[in-house]
Amino acid sequence: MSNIIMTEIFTSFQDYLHSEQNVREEIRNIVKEIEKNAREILTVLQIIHQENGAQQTSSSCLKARQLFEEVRENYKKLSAIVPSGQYYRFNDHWRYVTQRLCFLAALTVFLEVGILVSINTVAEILGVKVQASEGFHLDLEDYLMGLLQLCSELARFAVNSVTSGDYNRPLEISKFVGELNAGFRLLNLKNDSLRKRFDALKYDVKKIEEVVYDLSIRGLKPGSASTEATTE
Amino acid sequence: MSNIIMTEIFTSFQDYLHSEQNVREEIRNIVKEIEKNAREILTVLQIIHQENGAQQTSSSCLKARQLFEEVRENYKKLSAIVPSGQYYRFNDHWRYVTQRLCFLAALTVFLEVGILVSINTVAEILGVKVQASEGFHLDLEDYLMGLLQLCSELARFAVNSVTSGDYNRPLEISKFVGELNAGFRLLNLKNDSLRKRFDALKYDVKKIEEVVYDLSIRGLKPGSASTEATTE
Amino acid sequence: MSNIIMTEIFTSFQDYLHSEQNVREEIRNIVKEIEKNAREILTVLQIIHQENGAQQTSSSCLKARQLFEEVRENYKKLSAIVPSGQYYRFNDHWRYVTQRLCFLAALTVFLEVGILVSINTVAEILGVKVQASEGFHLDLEDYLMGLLQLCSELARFAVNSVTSGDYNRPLEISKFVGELNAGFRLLNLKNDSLRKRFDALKYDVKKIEEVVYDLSIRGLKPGSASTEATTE
Amino acid sequence: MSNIIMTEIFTSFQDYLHSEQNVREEIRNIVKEIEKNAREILTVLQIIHQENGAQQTSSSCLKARQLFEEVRENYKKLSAIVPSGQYYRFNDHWRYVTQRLCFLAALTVFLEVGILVSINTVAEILGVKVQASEGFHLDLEDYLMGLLQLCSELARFAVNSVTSGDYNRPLEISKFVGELNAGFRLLNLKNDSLRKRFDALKYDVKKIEEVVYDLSIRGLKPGSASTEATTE
Amino acid sequence: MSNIIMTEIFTSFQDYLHSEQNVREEIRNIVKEIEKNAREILTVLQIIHQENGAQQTSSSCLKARQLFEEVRENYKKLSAIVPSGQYYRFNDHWRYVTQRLCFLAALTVFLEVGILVSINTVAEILGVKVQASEGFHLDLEDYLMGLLQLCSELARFAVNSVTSGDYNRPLEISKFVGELNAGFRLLNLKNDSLRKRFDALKYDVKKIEEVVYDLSIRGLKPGSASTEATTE
Amino acid sequence: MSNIIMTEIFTSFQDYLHSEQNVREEIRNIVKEIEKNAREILTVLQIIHQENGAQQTSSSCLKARQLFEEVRENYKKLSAIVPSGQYYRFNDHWRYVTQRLCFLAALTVFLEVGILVSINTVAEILGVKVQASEGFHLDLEDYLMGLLQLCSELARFAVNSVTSGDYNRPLEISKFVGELNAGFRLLNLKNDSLRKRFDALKYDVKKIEEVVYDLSIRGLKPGSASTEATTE
Amino acid sequence: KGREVLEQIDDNNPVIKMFKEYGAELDTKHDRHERIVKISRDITIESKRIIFLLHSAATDLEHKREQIFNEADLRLNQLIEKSFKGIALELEDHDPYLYLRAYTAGVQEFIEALLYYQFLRYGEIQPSQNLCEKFKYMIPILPKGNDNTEVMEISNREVVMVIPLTEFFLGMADFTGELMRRCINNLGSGNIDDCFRICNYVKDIYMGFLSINSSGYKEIGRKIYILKQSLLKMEYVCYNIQVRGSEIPKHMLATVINANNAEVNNEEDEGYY
Amino acid sequence: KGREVLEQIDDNNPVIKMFKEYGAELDTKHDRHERIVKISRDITIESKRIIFLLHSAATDLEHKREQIFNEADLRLNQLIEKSFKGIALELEDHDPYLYLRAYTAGVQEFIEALLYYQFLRYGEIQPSQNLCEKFKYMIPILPKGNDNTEVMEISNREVVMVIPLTEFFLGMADFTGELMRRCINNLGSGNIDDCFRICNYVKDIYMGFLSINSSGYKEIGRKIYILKQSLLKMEYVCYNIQVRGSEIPKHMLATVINANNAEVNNEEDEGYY
Ligand SMILES: [Mn+2]
Ligand SMILES: [Mn+2]
Repeated sequence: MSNIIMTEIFTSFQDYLHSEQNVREEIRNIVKEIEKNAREILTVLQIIHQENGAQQTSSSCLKARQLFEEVRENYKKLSAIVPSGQYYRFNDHWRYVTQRLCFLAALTVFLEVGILVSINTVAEILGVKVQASEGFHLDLEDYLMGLLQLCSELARFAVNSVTSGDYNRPLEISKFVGELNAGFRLLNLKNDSLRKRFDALKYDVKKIEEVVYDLSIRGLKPGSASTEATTE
Repeated sequence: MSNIIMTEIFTSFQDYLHSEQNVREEIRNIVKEIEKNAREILTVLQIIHQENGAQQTSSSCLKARQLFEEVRENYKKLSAIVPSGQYYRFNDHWRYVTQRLCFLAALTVFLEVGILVSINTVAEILGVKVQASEGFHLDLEDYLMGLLQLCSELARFAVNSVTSGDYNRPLEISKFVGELNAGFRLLNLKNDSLRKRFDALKYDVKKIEEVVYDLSIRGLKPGSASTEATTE
Repeated sequence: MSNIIMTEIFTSFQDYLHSEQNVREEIRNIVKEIEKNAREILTVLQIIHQENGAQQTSSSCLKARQLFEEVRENYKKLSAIVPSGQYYRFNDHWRYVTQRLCFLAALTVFLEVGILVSINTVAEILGVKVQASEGFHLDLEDYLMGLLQLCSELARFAVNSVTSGDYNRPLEISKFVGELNAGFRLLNLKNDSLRKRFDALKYDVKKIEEVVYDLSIRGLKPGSASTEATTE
Repeated sequence: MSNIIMTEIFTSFQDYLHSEQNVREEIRNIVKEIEKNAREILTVLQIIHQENGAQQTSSSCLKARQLFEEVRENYKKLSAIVPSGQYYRFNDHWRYVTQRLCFLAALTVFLEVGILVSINTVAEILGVKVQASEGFHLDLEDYLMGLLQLCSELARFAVNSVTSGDYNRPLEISKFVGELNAGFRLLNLKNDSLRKRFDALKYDVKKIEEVVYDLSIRGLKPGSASTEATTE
Repeated sequence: MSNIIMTEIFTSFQDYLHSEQNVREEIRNIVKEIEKNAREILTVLQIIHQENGAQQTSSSCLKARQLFEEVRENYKKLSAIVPSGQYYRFNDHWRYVTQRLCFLAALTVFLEVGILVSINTVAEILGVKVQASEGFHLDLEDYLMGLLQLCSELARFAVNSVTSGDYNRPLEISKFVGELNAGFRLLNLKNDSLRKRFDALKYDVKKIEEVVYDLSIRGLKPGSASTEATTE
Repeated sequence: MSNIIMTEIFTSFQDYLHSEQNVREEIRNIVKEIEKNAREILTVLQIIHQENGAQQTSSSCLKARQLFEEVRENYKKLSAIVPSGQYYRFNDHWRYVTQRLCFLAALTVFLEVGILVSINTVAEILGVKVQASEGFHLDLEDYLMGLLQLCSELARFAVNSVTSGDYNRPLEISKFVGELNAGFRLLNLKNDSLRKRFDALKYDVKKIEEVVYDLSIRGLKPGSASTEATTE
Repeated sequence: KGREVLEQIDDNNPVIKMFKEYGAELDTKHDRHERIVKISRDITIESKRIIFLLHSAATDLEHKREQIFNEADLRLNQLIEKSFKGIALELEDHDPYLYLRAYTAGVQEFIEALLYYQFLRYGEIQPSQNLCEKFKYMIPILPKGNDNTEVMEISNREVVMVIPLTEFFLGMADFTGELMRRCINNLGSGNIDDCFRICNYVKDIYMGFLSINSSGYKEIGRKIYILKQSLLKMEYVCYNIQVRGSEIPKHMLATVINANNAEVNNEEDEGYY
Repeated sequence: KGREVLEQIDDNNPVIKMFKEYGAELDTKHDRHERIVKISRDITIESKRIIFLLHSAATDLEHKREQIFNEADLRLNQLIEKSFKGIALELEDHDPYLYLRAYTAGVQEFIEALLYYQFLRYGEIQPSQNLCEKFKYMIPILPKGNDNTEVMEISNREVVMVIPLTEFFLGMADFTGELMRRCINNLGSGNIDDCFRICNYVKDIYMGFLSINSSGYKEIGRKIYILKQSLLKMEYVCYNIQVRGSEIPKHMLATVINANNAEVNNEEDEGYY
């Protein structure tokens, strides 16, 4: 290239592109670590579906909590790398795993205390902000996606709880998911992935309702009059 | 939903989602305006491909410059709406038309003074910043995409110049695009849309080289010795 | 474009296209409102699936009836915008929500009086005509689609009724859906979305039959001889 | 079905569906005929691409005109069957072939007199109305699609004209298509099939420009000074 | 087309396609009739799922037998049209309805005499051959598909029999479907639709077993020794 | 996971995947280096397309030769990482750049001595083996792909040589590519990427022939008898 | 409950007996399908190779060309005599349409090769009827039971390989792809007249396809689209010859082309010795 | 111009010589690929049949079951000794990954069959290492040149059939599909304990897959999805057993089930004679 001006222009472009590629590379590496954390937490919490999982629930939650510490550290690294104001530029790299971690955090809290975790608490668990203006934050849609994933897991949990002889859990789940469902129904979702995922929620709701039905028709629903009759 | 806490959570979500949808709606409307501007500028500049387009080039550029004023105003509106730090969240709405306008600005400058417009100048023409940190800015990749679109237009222009009897223009274009090509070759592009578009550049280069070839073998290349010989 | 005639031709085209796009925009806006109405009615009627929903059924129907008033007004606006004779040109915009509203109207009527609502009544509830020749009307296929959606909801309702201890409702539903099923079977449906949706009806029918089965085998079927025998 | 009211409801539905299916069947049969006509006209006009096609152009146009008579009769039958106000309900059946016939009518007129046929004239040739309000009409978008198909055919025709030694035709085509292109550029097309088809137009324009380029650089462009020089 | 041989080649091809299309048209018409027959037979036999269906079973079978006469006539027409040795060329048209009729024939025979109908008998009922070499025949795979459909219907029948207080029928069905299941396991099925359908058979078997199980634990299984034991 | 054997099985699988991912990562890094080398060599050799490129050809080749030394070192690193006998397991990573380097090596040799480089020589230039059994080798298909890329480059070179006034080069290229073309025709290619790429060779051959043809009819073909005849 | 059902069922259970027969029938069919697929794959590969061989017939050395044609002819006939006969025997007494999917790929590729051979050698393709003639095989019927080695009249039975006409035309559409390759190669080797001839030939085929009503035959529609793309490329080649040829007067073009082909012509002349 | 280039090129032209060698090499590779594909298809079909055979082992007649297991074992070994040996010989001295696509289908189906067999017979599957052992073949090296028929020591060379570990796990994922079929069939035949056992076994496999990082292996991701669907179905079966079984006290459930299986038990007892 004989033209000096042009050479300069393109050389500075190259620097720019190079530094961007470096940022992406670093992000990818940290996200890989976070994915590993998420995988481990998921594996730890899978215990609930096993035959005698109920006894080990609290110890599993404890292990999950420890793993979340690593998650926090990794998100801290991530937030240090992503240039301010460019969260959404690189968002795709961590979106999926963040949704997964929202699900896992929500599951942990549900197992621990049986309530719906707030977005603030999840952000705390992951070690990120809630408001986009404060820095590296937890996107609302990712949090909602995590909740929807939670519902699927709970539907499966309801089934396996019964298999393990725990007839109380399905009722708790039914109430919880029912309320979540009603909440989502209030949202005017546009036609995106969140909407699609929400449409799938009804199958989870139905599944759980059928589990509760099966328990009630057989008088296995705790606290129902017929239960006493049978269990006596 | 009996649960009051959950109701609150979801109500505030709804507000959030609602305001986001409003922002998107506003963006869409402004972008539609910008697209209209771009269409008009393109139509004005298409004159160059017509038989006697050469004479009208400078007046076309003038008209284009006037239309760019409207573009600037629209980008000003856009930058007012997009929340700070969320440029890349809504980026998809204006990315395509911005690339188009980079192409049109670059074409205008090429027609006016025959040189490669810098990203700074394009940003000025569009009325946006260059650095992401300064606010609503011109993304480097969009600028580069615009340049690649320019090359295609110039390839067509080289062909039509010959038809109009202007044997000088193709040489000018050949030099210009050749240098641009060399510049792009220096960039270590990752495998994205920019890379794909750059891969298509070689067809434009080849086309232009063939036009120059046609001129030289027929002795129509201005300033070549054989021209005189043949045309005599 | 030098050619004046052509310019004229295309200018008038532009006017045409422009006005069409405006109509679509207005339709979209009204349809969004109707969708909001439908969402609200659905939320109101979801009460039936809750544990003590039975008591609140009639007040829910009342609320739904009030919301249908808004629906009527919106359909009135819609019918004012759609040019006569072009119902099917823009049909896609409101088809889906209309089917949903047919379902909701049919559900309301079923809850109120336990019978199948006629297409005339639904049209009245929505504030539209029945005959295409009379103006903005309710398409027969949309009405049928609504009925099929109703059956799915009733299958779920049958399950949840049992959970709530209402052993009468499933029988009522079984009879109702059984008759609807027989009715649909008479129709010679071609291979379209209606047919597809109808094919899914059999799962609802089966589900409801199984609920009734569960009640009978446990002697919970009201009015059956074996009930007495077992419960004694 | 024991329930008499329901039986009645569904029986009347069956009548309705049955008559609709009959209408569709009749439409399909007529459309098949029209497709046959279109195929014959297309085959007749293909002569222009053959080596000595130029001489037979006018006789081909004549044959095409005769075949259009049959087309008109078939459209008359069609318009008799489609219920008033339901054009867009059954539109899909004849849309594609109508676009094709617009192309063929436009090609015929171009070959006969070298001008752009208006939508009115095409409607006349097909024997249908122009305004939707007047009855069975020619949809504007179908007419435009036909024009875009015409441009592709003309690009091919330009190439084959040169092969047959007719150097005049490409210039005529270039002017014609260039104007059409400029016309289309004015339209604010939404993102539908028309827009997609229009995006493909640029390849036709480029192709034709290159043909004209090839002629000019070799001094074969009729009326150019260099032509005389060479041909002498 | 200047080339005479080519014209001939394509003319004969057009003739071929045309005659094929005619044959298909005729086939389609007859198949529509057969589908109507099948729909009627199905409606007639649906009586078994009704509360007091048991009493009407034999009269339903009688009606079905009469309707099968029409079926036979229609298959006779079909076999007259399909050229010998080209059964599988047009097979797709009637495959689906034939499977359905196999199911209906098998259901009729089961209701009449409680045994599995052989392919020979079904072929007789439909008025077709068994061996492909003898002419228009009943494909083995279609027969098997029909049997699989039968199992689904019987699973539903088992459920509804209990609802109607008929505790004998489920046992009969259980034995019948068990044998069929054992039979199917002898087949080496490819990964085709038959295999897929067979995989679904498990769920029917499971359902039926559950019904039988429900009867036994409640001592409702006719003639079982344990009945007394449990109910005491 | 309660099952110990299963845990072991999956642990060893994870180890396997992990080590594979590590190998891939290392390969990717080296390949990136090689790609950089290839890009530099290409840039160096692009000089030939410039107006006065001919003079600088030999110095460009020299520079290319130096860059190939780095290439060799990088391939050495690569061959150290890829386990013996697993070349094709990781092949996809370097296939593309290897083809490119075959092209560049072949171009260099052509520019230096005007002959077709053998696969052995290319393997030497890249510092790899020829036989798969000897270790990290040069795949025959990659070598052939490189040759096909060479032909495209030479077609472009032929055009630009004429522009630079070098009328000899196109003839040399024509002979060279002609022989290559004849060579390729001896190969029984499957319907794979090589076949596809070979099909495109025709256009290069065609382009080159047209250049030679242009030279002959203008009497610019060096040393042809007809030159005199025509130019007179 | 179910368990005993399964156990009770012995091999004499009528249902089990029925299904054993059904199973045997399904296996027979599946096996035959698999055997035909294998033969079809062989045909595909060999046909592709024959096409490749034929492309090398783009030579002006007549004896070399003849040699190639003879070899292609031989190999095509071998396919007919061996592989297709194999399929025909498998299909004997069976509805060929039942197994069509097993051999359609091979048939189409074979037709592509055959038509390309016919076109190159004779400048024309033959209608499908001629092919049908070749696909009739006479199979000797061995007298059974009669073990004595007396001279007997051996009777034959005719076995026919059925190829649905649509397959023939699908193969024909592919064949135009080879014509395009040939046309563009011709330009490279200066065979200008052939370019026009081939281009016009494909135009005829294209018009043939345009004139038929192929609605409902997706595959044909797809191939017509590809065919049109090929045709456009060929037309552009012819256009290029014309537009370049027109830079100098026609009579000079001829000279130039002849001059360029001097050596070739010489070689051709040698053919007359 | 081009024409003469082509004609001038004789067989001694160095380019032509080079390409003749290249052509031979490509043909060899292609032919080998094709041969391997054919063997792979045979393996696929036979493996599917073995799986089908194994499904009929859901019987309580021990001798019948043993008989089936023995037959399956035999046929699996035949595949190893014949078909896979064939592939191994084809691959000898070649990079197996070059031909992996030619035999991946067969390998996966074989592993599916093998694991299903192992699970049914031994209640456990064996790690892939054990399989690798079986895939080593000793091939006698014939002494060459030495034509005298003296007694010689025949030396062997080892030929190995390489199966990438990912293939093993892809086959394992498919194997869970068969387990699901089996689990649901079990419910039908009253084999309640087996339902729980199989379900738990698949849970373990599922957790195994969850615990690995399979990013970049699309095929594995796809199979994990299917695996989860199967698992959900099985869990629902177990759920059903539990919820229905809990309608009466546990000890009574046992009685009921035994009562229902009376005949079966008798038959089983007979097995001890
Ligand atoms: Mn081909
Ligand atoms: Mn399987």
